[in-house]
Amino acid sequence: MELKLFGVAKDIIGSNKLSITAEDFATVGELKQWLSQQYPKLQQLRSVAVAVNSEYAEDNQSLQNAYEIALIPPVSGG
Amino acid sequence: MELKLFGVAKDIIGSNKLSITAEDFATVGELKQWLSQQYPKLQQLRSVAVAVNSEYAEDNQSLQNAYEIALIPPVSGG
Amino acid sequence: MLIRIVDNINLAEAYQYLQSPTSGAVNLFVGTVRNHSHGKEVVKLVFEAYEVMALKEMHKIAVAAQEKWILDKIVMIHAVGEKLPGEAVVITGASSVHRKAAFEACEFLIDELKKTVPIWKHEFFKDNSVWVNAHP
Amino acid sequence: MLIRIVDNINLAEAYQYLQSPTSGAVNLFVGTVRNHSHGKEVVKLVFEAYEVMALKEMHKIAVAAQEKWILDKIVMIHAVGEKLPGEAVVITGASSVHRKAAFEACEFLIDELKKTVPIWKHEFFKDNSVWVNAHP
Repeated sequence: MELKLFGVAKDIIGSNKLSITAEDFATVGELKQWLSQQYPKLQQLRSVAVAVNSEYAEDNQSLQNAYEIALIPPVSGG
Repeated sequence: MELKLFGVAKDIIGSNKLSITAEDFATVGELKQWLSQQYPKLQQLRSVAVAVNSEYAEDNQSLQNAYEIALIPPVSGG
Repeated sequence: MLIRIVDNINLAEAYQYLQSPTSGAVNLFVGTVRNHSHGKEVVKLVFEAYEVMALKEMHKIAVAAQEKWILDKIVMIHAVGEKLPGEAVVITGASSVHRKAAFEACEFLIDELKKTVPIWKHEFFKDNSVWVNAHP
Repeated sequence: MLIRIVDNINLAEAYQYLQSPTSGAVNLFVGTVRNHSHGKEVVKLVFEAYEVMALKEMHKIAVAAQEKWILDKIVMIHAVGEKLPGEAVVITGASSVHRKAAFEACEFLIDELKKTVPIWKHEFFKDNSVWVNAHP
């Protein structure tokens, strides 16, 4: 499955997407933990959220039924 | 001298101007008093102000040096 | 500041004037003719202005806004003559570095305009007409 | 409601949508590119959106505004891509019978948009660039 990357997260990880195996992670929180270990610069951000199926997801949310996952660094629209 | 009339005051007095002799009135207040006697319907308005030289004038203001006088019924722009 | 009494409101002109590379925020208020007032169908409005004084009073309001907020530019434009439901009758607007000042100033401009600027609204219904606000 | 991610902001289109004969008030906010930020000269901004999610989040904000105020229409339009100083990047707007609701709703729309909508601003100076807000 593809993890969509935007903004500064795209720069840190060096691509606009990352292949992940959703089954490797029970929850959103586990995915976030793994990402911040793989890409320590993510820890320097003001915040990192995950969107599952294009909705903000809580850390305890499952990744089962996820068909679209995205990493959401601090937004700065407007 | 010409007293300029607008809005409902124009309708009450029946013209868009009225000839007055500014010297007959020591102050704005005296002019207002005379007008409300001549045109009692003016008394039914929410307010009536006078502008001297296109500035709002207080009742105690003199009409000497007035080159333009207007009656200002309640405004309703916007 | 752009302060005008016009026959027809032009939103694009107001925005062009307000927009500037030093501003990050533009707020625009447009007052339009409603098709209903006090439960009755409005056919048209006719606006009349004591133009020389209205421009002076609008100028005073704009200066007061500049004293209260740090603004780039200010617009106050009021239409006169006959206006039909849906048509624009007034624009106020302000531009500033940050948005809070633009919002607050724009609202101040229209609030004050309604209080002091010598412009009168004649509201026409199917069977009668009234000078708005004239009577208590 | 008119909710869009676009390449170029069109103020006239936003106003046309908001204006209606049942409304007496239209408030429009336009966010524009400033030529300075943090004391440095801004060369350009580049906006990036997670479009499907951004539209959903804008829709939620518009619905929340409709629950808080009685509004006729709501507009939220955000641009993506490269924008130069002076250019418009976002419009929010609301129309209502009376002006207070239009002002309050329009400000709510832009305040909330900045908090939750997944859009990112890449600010380019002469010698470097930053993703706005990214770091504490």
